[in-house]
Amino acid sequence: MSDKPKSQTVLVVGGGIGGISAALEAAECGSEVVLIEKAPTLGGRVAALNRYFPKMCHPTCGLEINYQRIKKNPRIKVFTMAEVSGISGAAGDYTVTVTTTPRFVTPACTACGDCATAATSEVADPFNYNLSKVKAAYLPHSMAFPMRYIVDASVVGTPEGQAIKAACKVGAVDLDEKSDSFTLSVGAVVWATGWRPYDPNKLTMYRYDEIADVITNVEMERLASHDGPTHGKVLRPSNGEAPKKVALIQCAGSRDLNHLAYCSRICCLASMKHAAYVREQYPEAEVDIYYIDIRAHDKLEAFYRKAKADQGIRWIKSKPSRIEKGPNGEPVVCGENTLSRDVYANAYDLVVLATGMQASAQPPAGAEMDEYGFVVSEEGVFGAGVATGPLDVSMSVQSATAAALRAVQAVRS
Amino acid sequence: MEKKIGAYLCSGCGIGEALDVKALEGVVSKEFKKPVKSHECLCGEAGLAVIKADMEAGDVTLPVIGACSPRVMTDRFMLPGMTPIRANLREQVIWSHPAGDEDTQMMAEDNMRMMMTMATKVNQPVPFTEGEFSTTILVVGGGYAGLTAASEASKAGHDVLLVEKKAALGGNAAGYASIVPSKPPYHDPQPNPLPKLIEGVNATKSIRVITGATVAKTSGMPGKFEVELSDGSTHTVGAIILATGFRPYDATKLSHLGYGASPDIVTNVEMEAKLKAGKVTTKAGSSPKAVAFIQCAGSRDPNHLPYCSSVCCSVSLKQAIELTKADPETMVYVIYEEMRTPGTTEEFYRSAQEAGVIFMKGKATKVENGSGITVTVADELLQQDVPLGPLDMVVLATGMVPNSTDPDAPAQEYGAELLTADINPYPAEGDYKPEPSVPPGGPLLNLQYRQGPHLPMLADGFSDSHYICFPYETRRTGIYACGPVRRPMDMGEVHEDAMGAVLKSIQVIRNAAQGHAVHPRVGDLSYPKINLNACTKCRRCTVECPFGAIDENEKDYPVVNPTRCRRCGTCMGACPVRTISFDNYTVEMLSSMVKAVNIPDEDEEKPRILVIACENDAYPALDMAGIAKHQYSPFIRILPVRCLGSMSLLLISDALSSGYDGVILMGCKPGDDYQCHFVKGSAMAKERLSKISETLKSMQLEVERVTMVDASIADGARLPKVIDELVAKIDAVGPNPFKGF
Amino acid sequence: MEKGPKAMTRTLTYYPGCSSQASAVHLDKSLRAIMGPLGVALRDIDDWNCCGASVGHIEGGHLANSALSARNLANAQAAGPEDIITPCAACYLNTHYVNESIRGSESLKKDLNEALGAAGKSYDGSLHVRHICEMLVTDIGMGAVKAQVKKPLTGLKVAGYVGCQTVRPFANTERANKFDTYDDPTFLDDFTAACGAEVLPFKLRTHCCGGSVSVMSPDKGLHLIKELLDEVQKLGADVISTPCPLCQTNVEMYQPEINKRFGTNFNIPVVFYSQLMAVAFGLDPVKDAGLDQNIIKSDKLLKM
Amino acid sequence: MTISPTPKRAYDLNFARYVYENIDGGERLRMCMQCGACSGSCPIGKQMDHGPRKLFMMIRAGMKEAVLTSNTIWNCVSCYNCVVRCPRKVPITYILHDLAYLAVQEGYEPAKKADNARFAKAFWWSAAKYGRTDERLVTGKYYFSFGIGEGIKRGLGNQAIALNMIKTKRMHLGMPHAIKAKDELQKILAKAAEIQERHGKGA
Repeated sequence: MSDKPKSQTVLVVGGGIGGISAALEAAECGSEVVLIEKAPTLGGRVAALNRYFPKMCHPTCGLEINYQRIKKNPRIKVFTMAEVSGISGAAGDYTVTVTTTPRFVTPACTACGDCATAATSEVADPFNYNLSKVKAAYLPHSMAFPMRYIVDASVVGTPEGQAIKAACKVGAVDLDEKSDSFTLSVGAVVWATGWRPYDPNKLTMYRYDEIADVITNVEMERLASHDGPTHGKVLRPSNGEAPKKVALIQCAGSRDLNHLAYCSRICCLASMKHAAYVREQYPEAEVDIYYIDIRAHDKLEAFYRKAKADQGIRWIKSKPSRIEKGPNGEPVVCGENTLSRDVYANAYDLVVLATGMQASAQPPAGAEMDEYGFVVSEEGVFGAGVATGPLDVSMSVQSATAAALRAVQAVRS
Repeated sequence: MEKKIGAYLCSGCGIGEALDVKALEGVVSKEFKKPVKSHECLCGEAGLAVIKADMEAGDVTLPVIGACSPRVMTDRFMLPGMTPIRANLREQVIWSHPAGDEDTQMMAEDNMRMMMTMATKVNQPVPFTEGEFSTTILVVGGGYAGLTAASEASKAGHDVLLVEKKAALGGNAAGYASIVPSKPPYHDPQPNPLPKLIEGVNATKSIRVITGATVAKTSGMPGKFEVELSDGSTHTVGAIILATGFRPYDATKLSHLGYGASPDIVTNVEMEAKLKAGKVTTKAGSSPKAVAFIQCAGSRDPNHLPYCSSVCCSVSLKQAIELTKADPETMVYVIYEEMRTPGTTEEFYRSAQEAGVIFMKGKATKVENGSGITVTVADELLQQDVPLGPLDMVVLATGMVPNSTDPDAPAQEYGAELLTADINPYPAEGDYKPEPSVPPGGPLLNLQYRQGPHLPMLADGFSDSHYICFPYETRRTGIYACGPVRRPMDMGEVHEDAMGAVLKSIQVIRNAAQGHAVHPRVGDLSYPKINLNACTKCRRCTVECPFGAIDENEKDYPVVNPTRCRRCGTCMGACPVRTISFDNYTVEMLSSMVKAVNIPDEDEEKPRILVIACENDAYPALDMAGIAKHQYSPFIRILPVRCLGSMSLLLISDALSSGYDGVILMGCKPGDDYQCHFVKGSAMAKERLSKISETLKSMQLEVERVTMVDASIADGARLPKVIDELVAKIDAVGPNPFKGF
Repeated sequence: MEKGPKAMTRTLTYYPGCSSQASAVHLDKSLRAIMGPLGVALRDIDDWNCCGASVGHIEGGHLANSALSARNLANAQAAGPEDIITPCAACYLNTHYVNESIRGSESLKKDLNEALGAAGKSYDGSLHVRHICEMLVTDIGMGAVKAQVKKPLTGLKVAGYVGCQTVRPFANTERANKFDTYDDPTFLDDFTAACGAEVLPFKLRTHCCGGSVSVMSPDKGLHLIKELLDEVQKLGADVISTPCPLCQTNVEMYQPEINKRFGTNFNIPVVFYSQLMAVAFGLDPVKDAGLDQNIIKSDKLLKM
Repeated sequence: MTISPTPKRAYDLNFARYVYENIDGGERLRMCMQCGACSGSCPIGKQMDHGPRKLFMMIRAGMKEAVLTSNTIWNCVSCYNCVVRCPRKVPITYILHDLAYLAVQEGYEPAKKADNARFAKAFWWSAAKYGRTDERLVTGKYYFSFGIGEGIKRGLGNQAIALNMIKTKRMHLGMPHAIKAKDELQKILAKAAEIQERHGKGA
């Protein structure tokens, strides 16, 4: 960029681990940063994970540090429930329109919880991938940032809504809040909109919608989380019992020209982690991992070795061709074991589909994209984290740190 | 400016209902003789106005706020002047204990006492900003990673000193005919970006390139590194990027795969050279009609390299594609165990299949060289041994060995704690018991640090971070590794990684010059100050610092390098004579906070247990216990610390001698896969604690009174149970005889 | 309905297939009966020939086997540009595949036209070959079907058996208007529901009956049919409904043999969806629906 | 159709390449990544000696005879489950059919004996001769391909079924169904065969 950028502000779109990291790294180099997130809280996908591979540590630990960094850094402005609705201009001088959806709770909220006490109806809990319900006035989760409640739109205009409003001693409930929009002038945009799990209903041969005990890997994370729908116990959705036989199916959508043509990179290791959850909770339980190739790079190979050393885990090189419903409604995984030529039909208490990653949001017009929807642009709008391709957490942060530098370079005056 | 303390109590969020706020006010006004005000919503506009008014009037310079956890409303209570001190009355008192209960009230009052005491002890920190700070970035290694770092750093406005050992720039990448695609189109090999990059670097004035030189010596600290090169020249730089790349695994160790048996059995590096030369021919001079690639040649093999070198699969795909391009009739085989083409590289895999490359899953069990080469493959998909041959060439896909040492430099003593088990990502598993491996060679930077000349590395020899959320975490502040010396990675990732390292360098330069700490205590202005008059030269601080921030001078006295320091306080906790302190964090301060608590008499049957909690994980976990309304014993008193590493044993004896019945230490998991944010703070605390029994014996106290528990941030539900159990256990031992002394 | 669909009748080219003259006459009969009310006039392909089914290829080879379909396509095109619809899974599979191959491969188009040339014929690949069920779903719609129902088949328990080739490998492709999925197609149940009958949750709906393998080597295929019948019996179905001629024949005609081999007692009527529609439309159960041509009669259906 | 080359050694690609270039859908075979989704999808996969997945690996391994004498190519029920599930879009069913044709052309024993081969012969005879397949004639011819005795035996074995079909007017007696322009069709088929011969291609 020859001429000076008109604005020195960096806009980071997406408040997951990628966006948070990009925002902090840039701000700690002195840049003014605006961070917007469409959900009611920062944290994105990682906030909903129980543990990280290979350390089996908790994502909230790193988030806590990053939130502290944000809280103490006046250069970062955070907007939640906000999305980019338009970008015009060019590198160095963008005008961005941001649209917010109503939270019905103002910043005056002290997170005391009186509104939740007043709420009577329940809504599906998005944080738990709708595996459980929450009160219609709720804190997104105990590590939410900002630590602020949200009132579900369903109670607006109802007597319950009024009761909720009345319950708030600081008058932070505003049921008249409307969707709003404002514009920002920024010099560079970091696009860190992350990923969404591939829709398991598209894998019709696996009967996700039909068989209760067929779940996805992201749902498994919630089941294993202390603040999840089962308080950390891995249980069969069908009957709430402990599973004795569990199947983990790799490449559920990934590496498949009918679905996702690319490899999602993380699923193999995530499944080893899931095997560990099960084996930790139920030492007697058997876990079968169905795979095409096990992809455990660099030192992650050590994590694979650990899993292989566990006699309770069986490795079956096979892409299961279908899941049938057994006589008692249990999932029966069918396919061919390619190393033994056996054609199998194995019944399980629980089947976890390792669904892959899909880019979750279209980048703004003009930002270069690859055929899979990942951002590859290197001018003005910079991709960060999984918006640039399937990455694990440390690679996302690596990518976000690089994006932060691109932004810092772009807004240099 | 004179420090004026004023307390503000919030009665909102149920505090007013659960506690006797008037009584709390009494604690401040009567016991501390300080002004105190309460409000029904301190964090609201009106509430904040009350505090601001007093501060603007000059009546108060340091507010003590008794309200919610310091983890929330941080921005709103960020007032001009000294950072307010927060007493956690909500999450850790009324949300986790019964309302209107005598013990709950006592807990709240003690919280106020502790925080009021803290207020009297803290001072506004004076940052370290002495002397000149350099903004130049030293890049060590002139390969693709180093060149990228240099060029990106200059684009960000920094002067760069690029040092390359060889006579010419380029490193390994100079030998690449083409590269694996990391940007679309993902289908075909892409041109090597190196030549253009070198051109650019040479043409950039702000980049000074010195080839044929290595780093002889490095001393100093971020913003003030003093670097001496092998050519005798000396330079002052602000930050250092280590981009020394990798060396291919020594193929002579792969005789079992036929290396050396025939000139037509080559490594992927040798094959790349042939491709670059433009024509691949066998020793006999003919172009090969049948070529086999053997994957994992050395990698993923406990006898050679325990890790996966990540790039070998896609490199073989690339070379296979190039071979079929040169001659579509050539039969190319790839013998693999796991085909590892993550992300969009999967498309590159399909591309090689389209080119007709044959993939055989199995192990190459024998490589024989007779009339043509024959590789015996234990083909797992056909479940039979396949004699693959005659082949004209065999390519061994050898892996990466990090240049975390200089193979040509004489080996040097490591520094005792460098490769301790707590950074071993390869804990023994079943038959697999790896030794930490240091690539042969000497130090690259030859750090003149008390803790040794090397940049610390993980047990597999890579100079990588152990943190998932913080890949650029370094145990030598201001020195950042990038590229294959950090982790096996392909060119595309190297580019990203180099940029990341540049960002971190710019960041440390900027923060060092302002006297700010870098991650995780970003912006902390305090740093350890040592009163040498009291120092016993015991060297604990210089050995225990997780970041090697403290050296020793010729008289063996400790010398702090403030910009290396990360403010965890491990040195403070290590010092047996309380002679290390921060402006706003001292053993004396913590000790008086402990003593500020009222210890009821034995007959009141109200034990007091001190909980020393790491403020990064244990403290938030206790907050979350409160948010979830989990209840636990009101007999504990929580003392937050920067890191358990900053806990001095003296704190424990102080607590016990002043009548506490027990002490619980809550810190992050040490050892393998440690979770301490300061690498080994909690490990140090654990080690110190192993010596507590003597102290207790000398005081004739039971060992049960002191326990350390690993606490993670996700333990909100678990900690209340742990606390209640330990309280019961300590209670069972009986009251502390020192009560009332 | 005053201005019934007849008002907007449209013509489509019809390829009945060999089974329409033999094992699946009742499919052909009932289809011709219901198309009128649904506003479709059928114009048969002139002098249509066999499609080669799933075995022609093996003896004739890819090109000769494709030539069979090519001739039908040529004759159809000579008569007009209308879409070709066919009720037979195999006819659909082959004709659609050859047609799409011609559209996708210039060399195949050239070869086949050279072959057609031997009889002075040609085909340019411009037609669209569709399965009648897809046409019913896409063009007609269940609303229009319901509108024709005069005698709802209330209380009739129907297990919808889709089989293979009606949906695989094309149902979920653009050229098949993505009319249904491969693993749990719903169109057949929609037909049943439209007729006012009770839809049973038959989870083996896309399992294979063995196709021609069951015909030529019962030992290999009969167990597949038995599994189907077991499930149907569990569900307590009055009839099995299917769109596929071979499925209908296999599942129906082998029941005595299966009973003999496996000691079962199956006697479950297997009808075509079109027979159900004919009855529901109030047409003659015999003359129009051809219910008398089912080996196992459904009295319940006959009495409706 | 030209005879496909017989490799001299393991993993000699000339047979594989022949299949890639000459078998209907064969070019996609290169994309197979041996996941097993096809063999797992097959309703009678257990009755196959190798199953499609392994058969494809054998093609690459140059095991021509083993491939063309495998029962896998004769057991395909044409359910197309494998085709719609293959993550690499390999048209498996089509390939198996064309491999069967290749086996017939090259006169391998199973290609003479297999039920499917005999049935195909009878079927094609009817389709080519009359332009239509008359189920009665086809089954009849198929049964007698096992010899008179066996033919009668099989015929009688299915008497009950035949009677049922006749009763319900689904099997007619008398002249076989035929198209009008038989000669025309035969010209077309002859030309097609000639072209096949010309470029030695099944496809």
